[in-house]
Amino acid sequence: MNEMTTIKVQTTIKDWETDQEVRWCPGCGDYAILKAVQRTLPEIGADPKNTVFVSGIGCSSRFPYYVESYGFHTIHGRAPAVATGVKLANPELDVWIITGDGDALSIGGNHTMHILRRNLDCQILLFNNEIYGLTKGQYSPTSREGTKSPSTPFGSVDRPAKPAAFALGSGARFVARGFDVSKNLPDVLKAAYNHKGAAFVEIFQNCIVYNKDVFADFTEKKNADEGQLWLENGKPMLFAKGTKGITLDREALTLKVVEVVDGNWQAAGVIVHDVTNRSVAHMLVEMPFGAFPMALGILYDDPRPSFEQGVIAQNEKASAGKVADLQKLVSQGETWTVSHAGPEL
Amino acid sequence: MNEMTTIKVQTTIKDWETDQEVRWCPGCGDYAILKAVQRTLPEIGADPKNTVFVSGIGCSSRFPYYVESYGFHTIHGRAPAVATGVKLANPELDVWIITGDGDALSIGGNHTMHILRRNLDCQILLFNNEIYGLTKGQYSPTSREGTKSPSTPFGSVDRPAKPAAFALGSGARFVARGFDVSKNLPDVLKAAYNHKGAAFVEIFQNCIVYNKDVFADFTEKKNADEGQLWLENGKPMLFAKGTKGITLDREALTLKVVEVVDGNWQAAGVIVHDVTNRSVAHMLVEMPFGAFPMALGILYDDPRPSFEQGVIAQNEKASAGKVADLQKLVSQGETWTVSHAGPEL
Amino acid sequence: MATVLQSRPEIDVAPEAVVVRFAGDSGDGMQLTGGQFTLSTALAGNDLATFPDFPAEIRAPQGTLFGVSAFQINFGSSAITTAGDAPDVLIAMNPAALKTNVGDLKPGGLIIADTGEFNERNLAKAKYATNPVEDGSLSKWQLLAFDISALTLESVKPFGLGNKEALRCKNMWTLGLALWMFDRDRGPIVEWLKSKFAKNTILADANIAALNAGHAFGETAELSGPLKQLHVAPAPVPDGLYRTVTGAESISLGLVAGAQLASLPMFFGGYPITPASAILHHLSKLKEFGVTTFQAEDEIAAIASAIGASYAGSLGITSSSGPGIALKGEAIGLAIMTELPLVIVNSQRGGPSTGLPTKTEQSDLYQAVYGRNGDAPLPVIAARSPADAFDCAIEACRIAVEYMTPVMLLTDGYIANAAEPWKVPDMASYAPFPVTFQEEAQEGGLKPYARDAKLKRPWIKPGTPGLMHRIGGIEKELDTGHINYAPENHQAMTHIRQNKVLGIAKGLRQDIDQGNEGGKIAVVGWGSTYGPISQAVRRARAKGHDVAHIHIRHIWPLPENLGELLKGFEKVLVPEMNTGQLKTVLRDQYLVDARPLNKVSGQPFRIAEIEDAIESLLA
Amino acid sequence: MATVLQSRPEIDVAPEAVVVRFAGDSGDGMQLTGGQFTLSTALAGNDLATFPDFPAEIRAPQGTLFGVSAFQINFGSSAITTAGDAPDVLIAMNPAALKTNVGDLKPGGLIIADTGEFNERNLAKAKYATNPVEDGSLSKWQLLAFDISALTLESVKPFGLGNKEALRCKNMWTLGLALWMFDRDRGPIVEWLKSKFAKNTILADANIAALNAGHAFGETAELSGPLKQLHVAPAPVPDGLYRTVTGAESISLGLVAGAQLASLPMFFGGYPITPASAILHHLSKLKEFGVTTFQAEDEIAAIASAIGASYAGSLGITSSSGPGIALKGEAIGLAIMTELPLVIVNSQRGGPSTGLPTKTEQSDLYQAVYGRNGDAPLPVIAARSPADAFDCAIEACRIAVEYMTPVMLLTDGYIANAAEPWKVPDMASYAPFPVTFQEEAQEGGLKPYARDAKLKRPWIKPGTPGLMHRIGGIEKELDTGHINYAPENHQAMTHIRQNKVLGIAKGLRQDIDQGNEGGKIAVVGWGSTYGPISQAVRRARAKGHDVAHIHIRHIWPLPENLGELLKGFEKVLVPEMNTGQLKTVLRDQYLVDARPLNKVSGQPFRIAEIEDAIESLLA
Ligand SMILES: Cc1ncc(C[n+]2csc(CCOP(=O)(O)OP(=O)(O)O)c2C)c(N)n1
Ligand SMILES: Cc1ncc(C[n+]2csc(CCOP(=O)(O)OP(=O)(O)O)c2C)c(N)n1
Ligand code: SF4
Ligand code: SF4
Ligand SMILES: [Mg+2]
Ligand SMILES: [Mg+2]
Repeated sequence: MNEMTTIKVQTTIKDWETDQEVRWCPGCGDYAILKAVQRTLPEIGADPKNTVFVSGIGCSSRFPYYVESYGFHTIHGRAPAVATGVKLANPELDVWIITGDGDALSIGGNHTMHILRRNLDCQILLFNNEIYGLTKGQYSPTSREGTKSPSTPFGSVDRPAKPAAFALGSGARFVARGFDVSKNLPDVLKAAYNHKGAAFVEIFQNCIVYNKDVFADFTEKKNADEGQLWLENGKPMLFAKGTKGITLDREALTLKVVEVVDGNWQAAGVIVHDVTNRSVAHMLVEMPFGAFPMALGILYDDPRPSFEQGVIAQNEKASAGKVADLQKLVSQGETWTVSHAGPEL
Repeated sequence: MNEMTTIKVQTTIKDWETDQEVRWCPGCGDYAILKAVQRTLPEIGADPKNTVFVSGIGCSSRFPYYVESYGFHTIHGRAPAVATGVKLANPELDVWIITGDGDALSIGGNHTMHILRRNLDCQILLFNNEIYGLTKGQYSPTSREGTKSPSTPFGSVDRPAKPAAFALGSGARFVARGFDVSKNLPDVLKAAYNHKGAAFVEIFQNCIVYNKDVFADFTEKKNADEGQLWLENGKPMLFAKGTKGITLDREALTLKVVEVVDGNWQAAGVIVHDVTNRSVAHMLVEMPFGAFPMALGILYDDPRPSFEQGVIAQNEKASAGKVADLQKLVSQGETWTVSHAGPEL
Repeated sequence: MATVLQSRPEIDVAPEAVVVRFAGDSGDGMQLTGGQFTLSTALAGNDLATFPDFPAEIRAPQGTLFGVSAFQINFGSSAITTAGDAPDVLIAMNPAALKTNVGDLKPGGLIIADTGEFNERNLAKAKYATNPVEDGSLSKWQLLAFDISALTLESVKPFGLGNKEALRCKNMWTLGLALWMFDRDRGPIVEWLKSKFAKNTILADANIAALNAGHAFGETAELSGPLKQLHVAPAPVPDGLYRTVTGAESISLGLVAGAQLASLPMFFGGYPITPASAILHHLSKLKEFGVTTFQAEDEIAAIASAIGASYAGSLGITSSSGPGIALKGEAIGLAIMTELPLVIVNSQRGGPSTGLPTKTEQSDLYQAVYGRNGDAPLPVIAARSPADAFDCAIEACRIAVEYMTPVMLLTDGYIANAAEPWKVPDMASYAPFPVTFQEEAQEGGLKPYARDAKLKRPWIKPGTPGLMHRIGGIEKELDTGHINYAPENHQAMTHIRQNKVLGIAKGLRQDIDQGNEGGKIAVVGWGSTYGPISQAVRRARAKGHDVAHIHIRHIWPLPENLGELLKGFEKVLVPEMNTGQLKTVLRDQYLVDARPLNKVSGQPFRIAEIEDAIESLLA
Repeated sequence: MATVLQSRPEIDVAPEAVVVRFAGDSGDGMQLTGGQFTLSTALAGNDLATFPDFPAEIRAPQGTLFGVSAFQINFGSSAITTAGDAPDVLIAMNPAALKTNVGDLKPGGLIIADTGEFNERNLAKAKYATNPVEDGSLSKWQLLAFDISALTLESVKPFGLGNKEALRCKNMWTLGLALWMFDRDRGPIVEWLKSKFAKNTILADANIAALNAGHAFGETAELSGPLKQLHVAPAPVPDGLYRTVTGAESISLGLVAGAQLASLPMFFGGYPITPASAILHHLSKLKEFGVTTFQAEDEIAAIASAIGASYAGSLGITSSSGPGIALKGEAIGLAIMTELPLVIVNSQRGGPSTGLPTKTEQSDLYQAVYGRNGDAPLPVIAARSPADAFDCAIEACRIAVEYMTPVMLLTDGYIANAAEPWKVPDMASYAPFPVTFQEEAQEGGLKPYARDAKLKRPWIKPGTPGLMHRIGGIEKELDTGHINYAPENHQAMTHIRQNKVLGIAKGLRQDIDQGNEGGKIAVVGWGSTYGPISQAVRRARAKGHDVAHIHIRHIWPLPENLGELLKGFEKVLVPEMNTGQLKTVLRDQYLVDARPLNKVSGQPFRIAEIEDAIESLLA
């Protein structure tokens, strides 16, 4: 979110659609995410002329072509670096980074780390489909152990990366999760937008061609209750229609699931979600799915001054009172005058 | 540590010294680390012929030239990737990676993440001097906010990376800390060596030319008691000669320092260190120095199968019962015979 | 395995050849159809070449223009080296396929169109105002339009498939018709369908029924003129076992063979990228040949891991296409400085930048020969065809280990995807080049940078007792390999690196593909332009022109006799799918007035384009 | 600010020039001494050139051979363009300094050595079996060996410094002696010492005392022969304000000027690397000129951020040396495809790979001109000297914004570190080239890839109402800039990109630096070989030889008249500090038989080396 987001602009979903044919596979989860973003932008009063979508390479990274704003489809893994230049050059711009699990965590891992560490003000939407879609289905750093793919015909042996854990370890001050067809996705995006600084959002996305339904265990209606833990600041960590909650095992110092008997979560010692608690955030992002539900929503939100603010403040401070006199600049240092007339006076 | 570390070899410190003149600045912390490593290698029974030191570029990365074993001084930031090839090609080798805060976390951050995620069996020694030494003193990703350097004459504005936190976020299964002149360093190195899988060791190192004494607050004798928290598995987290300890604020769910009255740490609720507790490890690596002491020693150690083991197992499994018949291989697929004589029988 | 009986054919100057293009929606299985038709063509003993051309999108929306997938095959009774210029027959499964392909069809050529798909929606998607099969706009061609969809549904009714599934059999129906047109045996394809759908016999039977129905349709339907059977005689090819092979396959096989001939385990570090990924995919299945494949986090890690593996005693290999090769530049320098064997495969695609990932081009030659910091000589070889790629891959491995150097192997998207018949090589006929690692110190002490007659340094792998040493990217001292910044030493080492690579040319003779030493025009090519150049030169020579074809495999260093050879010609023409890159190397090295003929459309040259250039140069 | 009175000098064919080299341990402050001596030389009105040569190590152990730091200065009464071949005077502060430098000294040249340092330990470290100042091994030179250390200690005794601190004044003592030898004014240096040690007047006074003592020693000491005073007359230089400048400084200043002339804010994305870092350091201090500097996580992020900044309307600039530039290759392709302005500065160093970071070389020309995937044309210009680098930087900025293209600016370690006098330019004399961003759609709708007469596309920055559009690395459609994979479109766009860059040559005239159009030999150079080439040609011409010097700034595209110019000469000699890279471009473009003269030792050419090559070419 930029400096001047007080100035809200009136737009409709239509205003955010381009004339380009959308070229994802029919049924791809990317469509739903695109819609969610196009629904969110008017609600936050975003201004098309001050909005820039920067992406890397991948199916997901095609995204900017479909949003009627400024857009830069860069090269594989480098979107965060390009975005950093965009934002430093013009902090008035709202910068959205669209990336995939391969783009952001394989080739682009280093830039993802550093944009989070520096805390550049932007929204980072990582479309995690646990696969390389565009290159036709090789396993990715987030693919589960044993994933069979064209490059791992006998199954992958790597231990997968956890995007949200990586983000926290990199110093992220905002970490959220959602999934393509979730009705809550716009709210998650709004929170990300309203966070001043780098906002990291992992969006589980269904690649119906190469990695179909890998998230069905929690995304599908029938699994929603047991599979989804939607976090709300100040609210107890409850799921399964409030019949279960998350508590801290005071002995083992690890999280565990507890039964909540007729709504008395206090008795069960269910943790009240505090979006500024970094320790708990670490535990939430590492909760193994299965034994635990999938933590969704705003896992962590504790702003710090953003990078471009610091840079601009320093530029202004260092320039204060100085005049940009080029002639003086080139004349600096030890100088002398050569004169055939004799010394100048 | 390689497969066959049962076979210990008899060596002395001298056996690990090369004929090359050591070319670090007089007084550089790297000398002490070199000695600590050369002291450790005989104690663990390492075999010079099966030991490989792989480094990137930096003052620290000059290290391999001074150890009488195999060594590869590669290019900036890529040591983990080169080491991965070395280990996969020959798992019998003990692979040590020597890197700096710039080498491992700036240009090399992505490779550091992935070697930890994959859990390649190796020891990663990150010499953290919070500065770019070799290039004459620019600030690094671990430099503290406000660091004045040739590239940041008005002070750096980036928020620094936390190497150990980054390692955990990347999926590390072993995280330890030590510092150049610490007498405990060899024990830390031994533990790293004995951990099967990627062992990440952050070593605070004094760059006396460009970042002198930035760690003095806890490394110097006079600050040792208050500044150093040496962790031991199964032992309470005590420091300041046992007069203080670390406990968990059961309400805020964050760590805090408690006074320990005449040794009764149980009463004070001091945490007993469990090297396999990942949640606590996350809290330890994030403890802000000053309000807390610096956590040193083995912060986390919970092995998982290593990458090269998995690869080799799969290679063997997939090859089992198959013969490497080149002629058969090239003859695969739909074939036909052209014959002027008539069909073959 | 099928067998072909063929009678000794008389040499045929104007060979009978036919070009057929299957075009449809990417959902219509055109690549599959083309592949099977290719197989049956091969079995019929024809020589052939193919050109698959599919959309950049994974699954483009149905019926759209950019969603069209096409497969072209050129087959005949004499040597075929290109997929052909203009098709004689176009099979268009929907309006979009017709729209995007009919322009290439020979005047008077045959269009077979499925009217079942020429409905409002599809016509609109294809941006047709009126229905072309009705508005006479196709009058310059022969049109055969009928409802293939309906006929297919009819033919598979008995199997009670859903409408969608049933329509999927359309491609087999069409294939059946094509088989009839060219008088082909359905047997092998029936077998293939059975095995393909082994788990679902209903689908197998349905597809077979559709295949037969299409075939029967050809025989029985009382159709007017256009549709007649024609028989293309088998091509005269040497006896032996044959298979079809794509470049991606043959390179993978060649690399495996190369490692085996060097008696080394292979380490392959790769990162997916179009059109290079297929090599990673193929190799990852061949573990029993001592192949370890590693999908790295990026191209830099891919090559770095391969360098590490070579250091540890494996044959390190990495592969990518243009953008990924660009990222490997710094690490290639490390391999050059540390003098470790390494094979770098570049499957070229349209550039610059992301460019045209699925289109072919030859525009990475500059990058291969010159694209590094410092004086960093690198051997470069280029494959001319899928079959040739096998030998090139072996050659790359040989140079890498015999000279302790990284080697760049250039191929391109066309070679990678195109299939051609391949006479299965007799592996016993390849001379092995086993590596011997150094295991003892030279007298006078350990010298990791000592030189043999070829200026090659020894390969010493970690694990060897007593030979511990350190290497790296900083300038090395003569013999010892220690760090050394001395002026004379850098001068000497720079020359050693240069001369070592130049030495590879010793004994490399460039031969003439067609024509004689000396003459009016030499057409000099490299890589996948081989097909169109050789055809164009054949035609020119048939017209009696004094033209020769020289095709260069060794781009760097160039064969030692090439300079002399070129000076023998009045004019030198260099067709390239780039803006003139080999041309630069030839002019620099030999000061010959090499004239560029450039095409950068992402499409292979047409024979005619090169023919015209020859004509105008003769004029 | 000092002022020099100078009388009109008569032109002097055989200029009187002197070469002095200060050499000592890296701890001895030789660079500082050299710097101050340079200043006093400039103030004396001599023309001059310097060559600092320091060890790769940050702080090499005291007394070692690899720890020697040297500073050479060549000054005289006529144009000086190199640091000189062989020193006339060598000041050696310890045995290691003598050992590593005496070889270069002119026969009969003067050695001044501090015997105080010639003790057992230091002799051993320098690997001297016997003491050279005693064993007569220096007999071919004049030797003046005395205990400077003792004399220094003596001179600073009054200030009661510790021994270590006191000895630190040695360099000022020596400087004092040197000032006496060349009849120089101590005033400015005394001032400088006062300001330098403002916080510690004792140290200031001690150093001044040492300086004076050294000077007095020269005057008073009754020394035999060697040490005499000599006066080098001032050089005839135009009136004006002068300063000394290093290449790193002048490039930084030129980039700032370029951005200002384009009336753009500057964004500089860099990552430290020797010898490029200094540019990042300089620019990071100039924020009041609208300069934002960003130390990125690596070179790829550095250039990517600069591209992003250019996209957003700043002038994006990035800088590195060979290995870092290699990493930028893929992103340079993106800038070429998206046609955004960008300046890429390459401070070349010894390669390949990590190579020789602190040594100079010109071996990245291939990388600059050819080193990318795809047909990716890139303008390349090269600076010939520290002073010239200022104008080259402005020129690079101009081309970048006037053609919407990335531009590569080549400099090298020698230019970056060497200091030379610079006539401070009158900024009013530079024509501004202000950028106008597009703010309205063209009629016929928004066309981000429309072309002007120069084939330049419009620069539209985010924030502009109504002109929202998307760009990227995939091939663009003519005018609209949409994704387009069509063959004709790719062909057309490839030619536009090529012709746009070639168009830069229009109106670029290559002039002749010395000599006439046509003749026996043209010596063609680029970059930092300017000095030795011009001296060598001057000498050859003085001998009456028909030789010309042509020095190329615009490496790509080459000036339009260059081909004609070169054809006018019988022979073309191309001296380069690489294995022959510009040579390739010239031979390719003009088919002229350009003969390479190559040096790759990490050291600049000696004048004599080029002179000899000219002679033998004439023979
Ligand atoms: C330098 C470079 N390397 C590799 C590629 C090929 N490539 C394009 S996208 C991609 C990965 C896509 O996966 P992801 O980022 O998860 O995006 P998705 O397609 O799954 O949305 C790869 C390997 C490339 N375009 N450029
Ligand atoms: C590709 C590349 N970029 C930049 C450099 C320059 N460089 C060498 S070491 C270094 C950073 C050193 O810092 P660190 O890793 O912390 O090691 P230290 O010297 O502090 O031990 C840099 C930027 C290089 N050699 N190669
Ligand atoms: S391949 Fe997967 S991710 Fe890509 S568009 Fe298709 S469904 Fe979506
Ligand atoms: S610069 Fe710093 S890190 Fe490098 S050798 Fe010197 S003291 Fe050590
Ligand atoms: Mg993905
Ligand atoms: Mg460091």
